[in-house]
Amino acid sequence: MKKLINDPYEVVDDTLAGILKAYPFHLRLCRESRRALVRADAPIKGKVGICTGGGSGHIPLFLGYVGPGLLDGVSVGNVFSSPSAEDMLAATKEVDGGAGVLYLYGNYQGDIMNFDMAAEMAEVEGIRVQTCIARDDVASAPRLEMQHRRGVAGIFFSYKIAGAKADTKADLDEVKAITERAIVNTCTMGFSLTPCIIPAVGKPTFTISDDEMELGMGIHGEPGIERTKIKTADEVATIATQRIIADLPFKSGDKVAVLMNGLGATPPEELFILFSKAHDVLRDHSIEIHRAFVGEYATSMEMAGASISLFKLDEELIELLDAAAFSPFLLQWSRR
Amino acid sequence: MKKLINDPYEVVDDTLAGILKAYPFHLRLCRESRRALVRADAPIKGKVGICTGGGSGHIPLFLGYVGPGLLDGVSVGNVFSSPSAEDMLAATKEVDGGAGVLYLYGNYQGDIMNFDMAAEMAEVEGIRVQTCIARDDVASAPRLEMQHRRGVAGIFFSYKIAGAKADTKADLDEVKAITERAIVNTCTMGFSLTPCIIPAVGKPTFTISDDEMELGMGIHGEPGIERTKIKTADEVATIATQRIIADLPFKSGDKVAVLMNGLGATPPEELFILFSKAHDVLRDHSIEIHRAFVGEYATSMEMAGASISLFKLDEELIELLDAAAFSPFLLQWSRR
Amino acid sequence: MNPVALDGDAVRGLLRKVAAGLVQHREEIGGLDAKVGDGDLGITVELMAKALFRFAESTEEADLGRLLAQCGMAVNRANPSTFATVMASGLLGGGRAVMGKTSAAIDDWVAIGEAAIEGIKNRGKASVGDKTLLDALVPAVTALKAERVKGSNERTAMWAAVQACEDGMKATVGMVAKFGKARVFQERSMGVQDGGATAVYYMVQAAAEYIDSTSMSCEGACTTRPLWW
Amino acid sequence: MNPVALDGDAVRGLLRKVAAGLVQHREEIGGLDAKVGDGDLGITVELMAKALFRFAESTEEADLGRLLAQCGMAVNRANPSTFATVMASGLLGGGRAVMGKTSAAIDDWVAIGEAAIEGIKNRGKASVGDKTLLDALVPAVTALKAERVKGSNERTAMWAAVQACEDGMKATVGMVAKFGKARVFQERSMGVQDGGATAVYYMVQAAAEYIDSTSMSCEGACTTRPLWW
Ligand SMILES: Nc1ncnc2c1ncn2[C@@H]1O[C@H](COP(=O)(O)OP(=O)(O)O)[C@@H](O)[C@H]1O
Ligand SMILES: Nc1ncnc2c1ncn2[C@@H]1O[C@H](COP(=O)(O)OP(=O)(O)O)[C@@H](O)[C@H]1O
Ligand SMILES: [Mg+2]
Ligand SMILES: [Mg+2]
Ligand SMILES: [Mg+2]
Ligand SMILES: [Mg+2]
Repeated sequence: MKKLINDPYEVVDDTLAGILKAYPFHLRLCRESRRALVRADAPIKGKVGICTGGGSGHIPLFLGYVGPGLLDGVSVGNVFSSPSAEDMLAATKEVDGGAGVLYLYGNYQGDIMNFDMAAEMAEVEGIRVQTCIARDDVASAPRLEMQHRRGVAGIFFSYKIAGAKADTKADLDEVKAITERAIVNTCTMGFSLTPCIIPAVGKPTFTISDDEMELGMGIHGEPGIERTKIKTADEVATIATQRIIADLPFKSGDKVAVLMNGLGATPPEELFILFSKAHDVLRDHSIEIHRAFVGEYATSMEMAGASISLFKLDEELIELLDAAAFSPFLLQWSRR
Repeated sequence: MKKLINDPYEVVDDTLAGILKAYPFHLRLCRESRRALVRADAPIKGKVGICTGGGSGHIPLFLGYVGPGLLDGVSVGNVFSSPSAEDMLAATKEVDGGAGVLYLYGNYQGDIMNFDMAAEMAEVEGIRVQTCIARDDVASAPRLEMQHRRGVAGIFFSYKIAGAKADTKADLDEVKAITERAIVNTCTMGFSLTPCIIPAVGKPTFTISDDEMELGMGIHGEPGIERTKIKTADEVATIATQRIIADLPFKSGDKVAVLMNGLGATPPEELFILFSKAHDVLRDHSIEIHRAFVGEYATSMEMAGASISLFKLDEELIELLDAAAFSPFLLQWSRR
Repeated sequence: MNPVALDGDAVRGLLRKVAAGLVQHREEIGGLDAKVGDGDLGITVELMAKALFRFAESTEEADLGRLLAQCGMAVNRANPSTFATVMASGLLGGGRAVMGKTSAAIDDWVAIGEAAIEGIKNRGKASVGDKTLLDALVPAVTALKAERVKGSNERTAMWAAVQACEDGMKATVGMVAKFGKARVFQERSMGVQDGGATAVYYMVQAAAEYIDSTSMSCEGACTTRPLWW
Repeated sequence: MNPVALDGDAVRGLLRKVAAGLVQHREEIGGLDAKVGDGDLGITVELMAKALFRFAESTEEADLGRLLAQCGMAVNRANPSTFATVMASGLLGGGRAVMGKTSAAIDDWVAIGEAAIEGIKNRGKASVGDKTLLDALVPAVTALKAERVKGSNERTAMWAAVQACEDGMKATVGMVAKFGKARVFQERSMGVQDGGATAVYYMVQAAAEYIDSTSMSCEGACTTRPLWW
């Protein structure tokens, strides 16, 4: 296991310590949890607070999406495991500005059970909580069983929309409604070439031969649609883009935002090569790219691979997507 | 070789195609070269144009640093080789807004020879050119032989300073002078755990055992100070930070910006763990961190490893570092 | 053999024994989760075991209901993965069955087991046959109750529960996962024994061994820090 | 044996032969650069060889000075790494020595060689002993000149140059690199033969073979596309 760490059991706490030292003007630790962070200026009075959370090992997911125009609070668990309900509650209490709190996280059972417990506890404290669960991974279930789809990199778009909507001082139900629309309008498909290593486990999460890849793999190494011989970038981008287009479904004239996300070890050069082909497939379907994001937005530590997400836009979603936002982990929101 | 590419010989051209398709509002291809890009709105009249360039395989270096408040043009060569003088000339001609052009690039012989040829050709075309060569890698030569130091991730700071200064409509000599100051005030030390693969070569650039790392390694895999058993993140961060502090030299009360750069395969989590310790070492020396940057700013494809750079600040440098800037590849300039 | 009843100290001893049983099989359990899941179940059981052990060392609670509830919170805090959260829900549920009591006889064990199953089902929405830990736990509790109805003694009843638990665990091999990260493996999850069910089996087995030792009055066997600490 | 003089066609034939010689040793040359450098020299010589071949196929230039200068630009464009840029500077320099001529005899070869060395030194600032391609090229040109002064025929002179080139190349093994990416390897660069010098050796050797074949009137040997194309 080649990692630049100290103690494998301290990876999450050491990471959080580094984040707080790097960005003290942006983020602060919650009073009642070592695993929960909020905006330095939280709570924002009268604004719906937005909390996310999930397992560690995916930076900038989840910790990197806290900031103006984005989310208000986040809690993280151990690598690939949910935070505890208590951690979530700690963040919830510190981001509530009186307008209630939206929980927005990926569709994983561990997270759901804990966020549900946290919501029950928050209600006891008098905080209104609503929940949106991102489920964008087309490879994990057919569209008719969308409740079973995993949440992967496409949650990025839901974060941006929820954050921008909350900034307009919309109420909790309005923020929830448009966030649901963002979730339903987002599809992702991933593919991986190599596994990653959970530090405390010390060995790869799965094995794959030197000439193989997995199409549709999830961000914890969950299997997808097919294990196949390595394909060219053009082939992979075509398969993934077409699958998503068919799923959503898109029609000619639609506008989309595209996220070409790197899983960690895949060089940016390869992401642009993949994007180039995805762009051409979309053009052939007369689907217009309003805006593109190419880089690492949801990683799986040192896994090699990528995912492509399409986000189907309408007037209101475009305005919210393009609104200003800021996180020291990201981004390109200062202008189009 | 596990890569998501098409033809190993087309990696650079495919990458450029993807970049132009992803960011058409920001960048355009030069008329006279397939390997040179400029800001979509170039030239900016009356502003010193700034050009960089170098081998491919390091995104966001070099292509990602073109944008408002940053650079105006860039040319890239094959993976790890210089662009040609003709490519550089093509960018030079398209970014000259009448105030001359600054060449700012890393200290590699191939680049120097070609930029020198390009400068000779540009003078023939009536464009005034000045040159600044970044040389921040402390591991490559002692400070007294600074002319032999390689340019690595720390060039990021010089880019930002040069771009911000040029935006004030300072003249070519003034931009060159402050950029030189930024270069002299920047020191970097890198370390690597794994090699990378040049696509057209198809096998790793060097070999290293499973329990070894290289301290002081350059971004093409050039050896550094020592090959050693893998150390903990705390040990590595301490060695590198102390070496830089001793080199520059820093004194108590100094203000610095810190760049914790990932080489490609190293997860963000590990960068924050490293940063955490670097922060503590600086605190112990009473050196104040004005601002931190943690992420991938200069990569070596799928190499695992990182580098730390310190940039010693003064009043003027702080103002320029904090000025607004934008590139779709980066980051966080919208506020401190 | 006299009827066995567990007081707070005995429950603490049992928790330590269960913790030791889990840690011993950490690799095997983690390996199963790695085949059809994300591979973290080995860490989860290790952290859960440490939490159980630490909790048992740190509390003096005599009320068994509160003891189990607190134990559930400690388990969830230690590593709130699916498995630990489900177990925590079980402990919280089980605690409710003995709230206010300071000693639990075999009838209480059955009540705890049934309430735990209900807590787990409420939280996780799974049923028997969905390839989860319920497939091991439910038959174990059912067998315990049946033995009790027959009037068997505690040791006999517990070992019947272990046997039913093992059968249930083995039956998961042939099931297709309907819940959790294993769900997406679909038919590929067939042929692999469920990791959570396996963990429950080792816990029930350890509990039976503890009852053995208790009923033979060899308590104290697990009060020193185990080697793996 | 008649005196050998090379016209445009012959130079084109020679470029193709040199290109073939380079490609054949691509792995060996790249391997040396990987030991003390960034490992791209194998690609550089391959791309350079392709550029040489393509250039030779595409030009009809009769003026040898312009032919060499254009060849230099083509090489630089193909892959402007240090090696290719240095070679391009050599070709630009060498071209100056025969500007306006349409045929080059052995005296011109010496002049081209000396001017090429000057061009390389001006661009790269290195000297003999710095562990660069100059350590192979300079002795080769010196030997060629010495043979010419002695009055040896072209073949003898060229093979003496090859021998001197080989000795020079081998001497780089014991040198410490002062330039390029190998410089940082310091003492570690000792013991590894310089990749650029090795490439030059195979180029000079191919040139000598071509002169052999030319002087034996077996031109045309390299006019078809080589296998590696
Ligand atoms: N809904 C559920 N109800 C009960 N047990 C479940 C449920 N879902 C999963 N499990 C059990 O949890 C185990 C996996 O736990 P764990 O590895 O912690 O999950 P994750 O990594 O997804 O958080 C499975 O082997 C299964 O026995
Ligand atoms: N200043 C110089 N002058 C002449 N030749 C040089 C010089 N520096 C390096 N070389 C030659 O170039 C070779 C390396 O070329 P190359 O791999 O293209 O360099 P890089 O990868 O640094 O661009 C060396 O083996 C050496 O022979
Ligand atoms: Mg990466
Ligand atoms: Mg090179
Ligand atoms: Mg798991
Ligand atoms: Mg080289």
